[in-house]
Amino acid sequence: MRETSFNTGKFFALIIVAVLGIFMISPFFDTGSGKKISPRLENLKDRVSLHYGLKNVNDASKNIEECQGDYYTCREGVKCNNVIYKETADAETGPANLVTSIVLDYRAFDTLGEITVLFISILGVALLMTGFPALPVKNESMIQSAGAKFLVPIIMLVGIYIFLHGHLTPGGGFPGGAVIATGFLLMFMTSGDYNFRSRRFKTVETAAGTIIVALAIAGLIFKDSFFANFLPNGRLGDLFSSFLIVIIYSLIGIKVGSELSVGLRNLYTGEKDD
Amino acid sequence: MILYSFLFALLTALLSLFIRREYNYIRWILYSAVLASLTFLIYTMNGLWGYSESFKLLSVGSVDFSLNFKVTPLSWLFSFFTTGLSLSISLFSIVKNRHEESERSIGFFWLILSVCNIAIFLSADLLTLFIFWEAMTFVSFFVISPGWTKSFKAVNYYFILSILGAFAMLVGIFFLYSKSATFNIESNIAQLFVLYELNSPQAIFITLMFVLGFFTKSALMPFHIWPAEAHSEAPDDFSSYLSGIMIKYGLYGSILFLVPLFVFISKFSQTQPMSNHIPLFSHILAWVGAITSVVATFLAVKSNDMKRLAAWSTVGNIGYAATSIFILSSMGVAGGIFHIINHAIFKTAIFLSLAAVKYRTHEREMHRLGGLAYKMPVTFLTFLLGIIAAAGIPPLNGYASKWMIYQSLLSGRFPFLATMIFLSSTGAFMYLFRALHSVFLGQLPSKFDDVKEVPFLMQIPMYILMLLMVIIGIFPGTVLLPVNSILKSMNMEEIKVTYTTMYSMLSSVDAPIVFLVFAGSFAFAFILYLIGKPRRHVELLDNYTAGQDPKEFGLTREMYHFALKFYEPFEHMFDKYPRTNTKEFYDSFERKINETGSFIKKFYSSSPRSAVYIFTLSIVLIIIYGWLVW
Amino acid sequence: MSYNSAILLIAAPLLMAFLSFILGIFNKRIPAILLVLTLSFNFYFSTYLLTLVSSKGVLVSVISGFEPPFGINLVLTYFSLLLLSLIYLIILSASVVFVSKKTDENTVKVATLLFLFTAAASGLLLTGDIFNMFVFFEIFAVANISLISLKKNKTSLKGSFKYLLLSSIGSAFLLFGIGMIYGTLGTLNIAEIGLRFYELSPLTGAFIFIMFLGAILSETETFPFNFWITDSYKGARNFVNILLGSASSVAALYIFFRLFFTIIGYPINNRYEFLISMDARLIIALISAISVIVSEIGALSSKSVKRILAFSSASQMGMILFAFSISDFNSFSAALTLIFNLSLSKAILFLSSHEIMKGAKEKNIESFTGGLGRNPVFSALFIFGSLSMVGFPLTLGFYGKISLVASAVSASGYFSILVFVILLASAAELFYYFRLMHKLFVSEQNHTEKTKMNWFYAASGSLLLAVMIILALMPKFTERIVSSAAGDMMDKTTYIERVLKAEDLK
Amino acid sequence: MIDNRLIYVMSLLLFLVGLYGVLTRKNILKMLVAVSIMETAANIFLIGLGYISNSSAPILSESLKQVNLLGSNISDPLPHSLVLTAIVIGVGTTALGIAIAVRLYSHYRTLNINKMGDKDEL
Repeated sequence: MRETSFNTGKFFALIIVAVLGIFMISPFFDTGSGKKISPRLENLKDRVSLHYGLKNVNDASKNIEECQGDYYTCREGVKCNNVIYKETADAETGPANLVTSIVLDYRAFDTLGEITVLFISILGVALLMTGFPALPVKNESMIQSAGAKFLVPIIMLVGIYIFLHGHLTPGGGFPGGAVIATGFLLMFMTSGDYNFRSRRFKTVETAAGTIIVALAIAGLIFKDSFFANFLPNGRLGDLFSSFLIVIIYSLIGIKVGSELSVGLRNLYTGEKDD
Repeated sequence: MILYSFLFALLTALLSLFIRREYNYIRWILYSAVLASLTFLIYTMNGLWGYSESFKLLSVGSVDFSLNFKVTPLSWLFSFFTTGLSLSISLFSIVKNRHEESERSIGFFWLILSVCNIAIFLSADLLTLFIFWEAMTFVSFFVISPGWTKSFKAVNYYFILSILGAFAMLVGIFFLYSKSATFNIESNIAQLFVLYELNSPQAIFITLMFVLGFFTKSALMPFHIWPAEAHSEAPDDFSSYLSGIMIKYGLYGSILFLVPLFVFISKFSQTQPMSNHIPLFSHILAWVGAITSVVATFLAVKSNDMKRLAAWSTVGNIGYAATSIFILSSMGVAGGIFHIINHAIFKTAIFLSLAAVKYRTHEREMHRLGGLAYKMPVTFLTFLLGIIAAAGIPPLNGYASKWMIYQSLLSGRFPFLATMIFLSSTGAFMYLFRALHSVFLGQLPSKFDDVKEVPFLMQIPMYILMLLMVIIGIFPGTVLLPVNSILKSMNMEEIKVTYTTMYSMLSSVDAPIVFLVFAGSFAFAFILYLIGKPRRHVELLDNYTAGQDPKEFGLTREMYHFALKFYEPFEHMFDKYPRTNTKEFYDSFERKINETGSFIKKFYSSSPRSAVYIFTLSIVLIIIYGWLVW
Repeated sequence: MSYNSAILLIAAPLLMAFLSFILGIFNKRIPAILLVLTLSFNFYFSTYLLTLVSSKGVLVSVISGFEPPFGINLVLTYFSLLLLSLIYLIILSASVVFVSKKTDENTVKVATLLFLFTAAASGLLLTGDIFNMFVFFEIFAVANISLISLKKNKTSLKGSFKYLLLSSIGSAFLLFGIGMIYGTLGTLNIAEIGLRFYELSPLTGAFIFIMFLGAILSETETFPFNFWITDSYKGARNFVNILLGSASSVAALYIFFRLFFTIIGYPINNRYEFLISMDARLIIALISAISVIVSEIGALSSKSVKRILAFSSASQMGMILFAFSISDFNSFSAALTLIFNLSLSKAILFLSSHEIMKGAKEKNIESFTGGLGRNPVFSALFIFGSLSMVGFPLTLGFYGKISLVASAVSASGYFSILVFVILLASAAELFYYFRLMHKLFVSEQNHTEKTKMNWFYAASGSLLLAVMIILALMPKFTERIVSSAAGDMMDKTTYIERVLKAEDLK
Repeated sequence: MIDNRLIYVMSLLLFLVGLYGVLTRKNILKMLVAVSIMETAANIFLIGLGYISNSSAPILSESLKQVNLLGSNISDPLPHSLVLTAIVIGVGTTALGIAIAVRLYSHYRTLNINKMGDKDEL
């Protein structure tokens, strides 16, 4: 893989990738016996997510536990309670957005991990950028900076909207936080003298993280299960429904927003504690 | 009892580490005391055949690790003699190590080594044997090379070969274990015999693994290079332990495991190829022993360093013993065991006297020494008796065992083997007397004018060893009668022997008579020496250079020493024949490994992209492999 | 009674990570103290759970109140909790080493990283959900990358970049594998996947197998996939070496086991078999044997001590993978013993070699010269560690190696040949460890002024050594934990039954 | 009616493109881009697993009052949530990679990976 044998390297890379490709594509056109990936998905009957959609996971697991006989047939014969938009109140999980109900309720633990990944990688960036000399910031034109000042509040508002409505519409804490961070990035890139105190951001960020974990542990205390929803769920589809999810999504939004802002700033000017 | 005495010894060793360096001798006195008590303990076990002890260790998976000790005639004889010899060596070491700088750890390891030594001989199953075998190998590394750069290079050959051998043995043990589900030696021998009938190649493989393990340790043919390196670079007093005792483990293992197996085969097997009434395998091993002895003799003749010479001589003697053991006759096995013990005694004596010489002169090259006989008479006498025994000259113990070896070879109709053993035995005269002459006789260099005899405490072990050589020489039955009980316990025919007389198929020897004859002739020669013309002392340079100053020709005193290149003509005789240098083979192997290693290292520190490249390539290779075997 | 509070093993370090970041603003010592306290708590709690599990069998802890296979759950098995306690012990000793350093601007961040590392390790070992495992896998990888790059010199950056590339590709592979599983079986619960894996078509099974291989083999330091090791070990700080060499390796081995044995493997006739067409066990055995040989040769010709230790780590991992590939009760016992030996003694080796080489300009084997005179305590630690590493009789390494040989020889076919190769290679290991030890004894130079003792290092080293000696010298105790864990590893059915609350699987 | 396999194959091809990029690009940043492409491909694959033709997004609204009993009127929500997680993870790794790249650049003054495989003290 030296400079001279570069083309051979490319050629072999192509061959390697081709072989890997043939191997990886083959299961999709498998005609042999056994279960294989279906060319066309008709419904969610075989998947756990059916019960997420129907919001009857507790019933399903109760049914499996009580049912005698084959494990799979038990899972299929679960009774269905109809969950209807704007009618059902106090469903198993609050959000009308089924993805949100998975992200923050059924599989909330994944999301905690996700927050942690982001936190740890921004921490890693901060550690790497410690002592890195700040690049000189160019003064941008007046139009850009004025435009940015006009845009930033709107961007912030949009970000906040996104995470507050995460349980109803597409969106949530992560996109919302990212949008907020975009606002800060815009300020950075356009006005040369703009800076913020990263310590404050970090405090906000870690406080949000602490509260999220504390809320999760509260679930352990009140409902005997980590991340259990111990607040009431309102009517499905209302803005004031599924309170815990709104709180957590807001915290995530704040956390991700400040985190990404700090991370971007670090890459830009190097990390220093001020 | 056995185990607790071991623990006691280990504890002493551990505690002794805290003794300050200035009080070295206290530590060594402690070690001698421990060794003395161990010797006494083993002595009391004489006759307690079948006494066993077991101690359970961890059991992981299917293997129940436990330590099992058992006293048998074979193990008793070996452990008693080796412990007694190490006691005498440690007496020697008390004074010798008094002013050694890097001594602190040697004694500590040495005591552990002595424990391992006894445990190897007393172990009742293969796993215990292996455990102490490996411990002994590891520990001996530190004794041979106690932080000396030069001896580190020397110990490498020993260490690598021993470890490879030990691992081969391990594989053999566990192949057998997977068949027999026990580590017990007798049942494993029986199992291996059964396997010979059922699946002969596999059985041969297993036996070969054991042979590798034993032969690397005892430095037989392809592995014969390590003693010359390790024995010569080890601490001087330890060389005697190494050469006298440690090199015997392989032969002990052979007697313990291989000989009963081959005897079994030669008695009962219908399927195995036989040659000369013994299994072909065994015959080959006997040949290996004979070839080893011949090769070692030639190499000993060539060496100029007195410790190397003694080391090669050890290899030669191991060769005789191996040959004798593997011809499987009662006489042969008895002769082999007898020779092992005799060799332990006289080689300890030789190395101790060399250590004494080095203690006073700090010199190893023979051509820089000479004429020490008058300065160090006791050392001289020890060395003299040692080489007389080593060369197999009648009144001393070496004669008795060599006689038995010749007798067994001849009566078993192995003419070629016998010729080779004769040849190397003759070679032994060549190099041993050269050593005697160049170190102790001849001209004393002026720088050694104020050399004194070693302190009395160091002389004690020499007296003991001399006494042993003479006593066993006169009364071979002291050793041979226990050897007879070994043969009995191995279900072999006993040899005919009394305290003083040995009988074979062809002839018999009455040792006291032989001793008297030789003592008489010595006395006669001594009288001649006394009444003869008084000798005049001539300086070396006066003798050779006719009064001229050799420095004018760029020559030094050493170059005139007759010991320098003494056997050069003899070496020239073999110049025509192609020489295979085993050491070079091992060295080139090492170089190859290092080259590969550098290549691998280069890959590891190459760019991240090659890492990804190789990663993907390997995945693809696995895929292709999968397609191929599909 | 429910066992849902087991989540505290993950939640406590996570909470502390966030909390200590805030508290660290006021005083930089607080996070370090919290770190030691949290780890002690975790260690205590995990051993408590271990006793619970040993009496009650596999326990399931539910998260969010949704039972498996729908919600995410933690599965407390004897095997996972045992390894987890071991990992806590090692992180504890590493953090004691870390605490002994002077504080600087990075102290709080590094302490937070260590908290997150702990949380990730706990999550990896406890989770019963494959996607959750992926998430923790990533946290773990990112934590490792950040830790490796702490020194910010060329070597460490290169090492961490290699690690990043390989683990990113690996995680993409893992994601494809998980996707394939979800697409075919419609579930992410490890127990349910394990139950139904045999339904898959051979091609699909092979696809998942290869994806998993690509994902995990670079973490387990297996030869053609492990090109990050030398640079990473060499460039990283001392306590990171301990974490990488001991804790990360153990976690990686655990994931390996879960992916290949609980999910793909199937216990038949007292031995795990793989129900895919190519002989998966043989592939793993071959790779690990090659890995052992190559790493030993690499170590043999290395001069830098950390590089030697890195290669030796890779070879030991290869040996353990080989034991896994034999995959019966005996080999699992051997593997567990080897895991204990690897993690404890490698931590001791890294720790003590750092102290011995203190003050030397070049960190190569020459800097070991005369170590016994300069630094007797750490030299003794190093000697004990390496004796156990090479399998001196009656140490953990000895038991592990011997029982590995025993189980390989009793397994059929190629395994007995491969174990012979591995044994030959481990002779090389003996050689380079003894070379290092020999250097310690050298006393030809006269500079024997003693180096100052670092009591934190000594404490953490002797803690590990004490554990090692206890394990080696208390047969009953060690036997019980090893055989319980190995039995747990063999018993896939109970795992599935307990998780899915299905009683009639047998 | 789209065959789901189309999505799988396209995502695989994207994955291979990313892999090829990692194998052949010299620039560190380009390698990171390639890694990102691989991650994106995996995400697309995951999304593709949940695709049901003629179904709507898994969000209950005025137009989708209720999930039917077989769940055939919504696409699978689980892959969406998995992908959400995977994306964030990808972001984290990429950020870290870029930070390392910046540091490497400050050491070597180049982003060419081939010039970083130097033989520093073998």
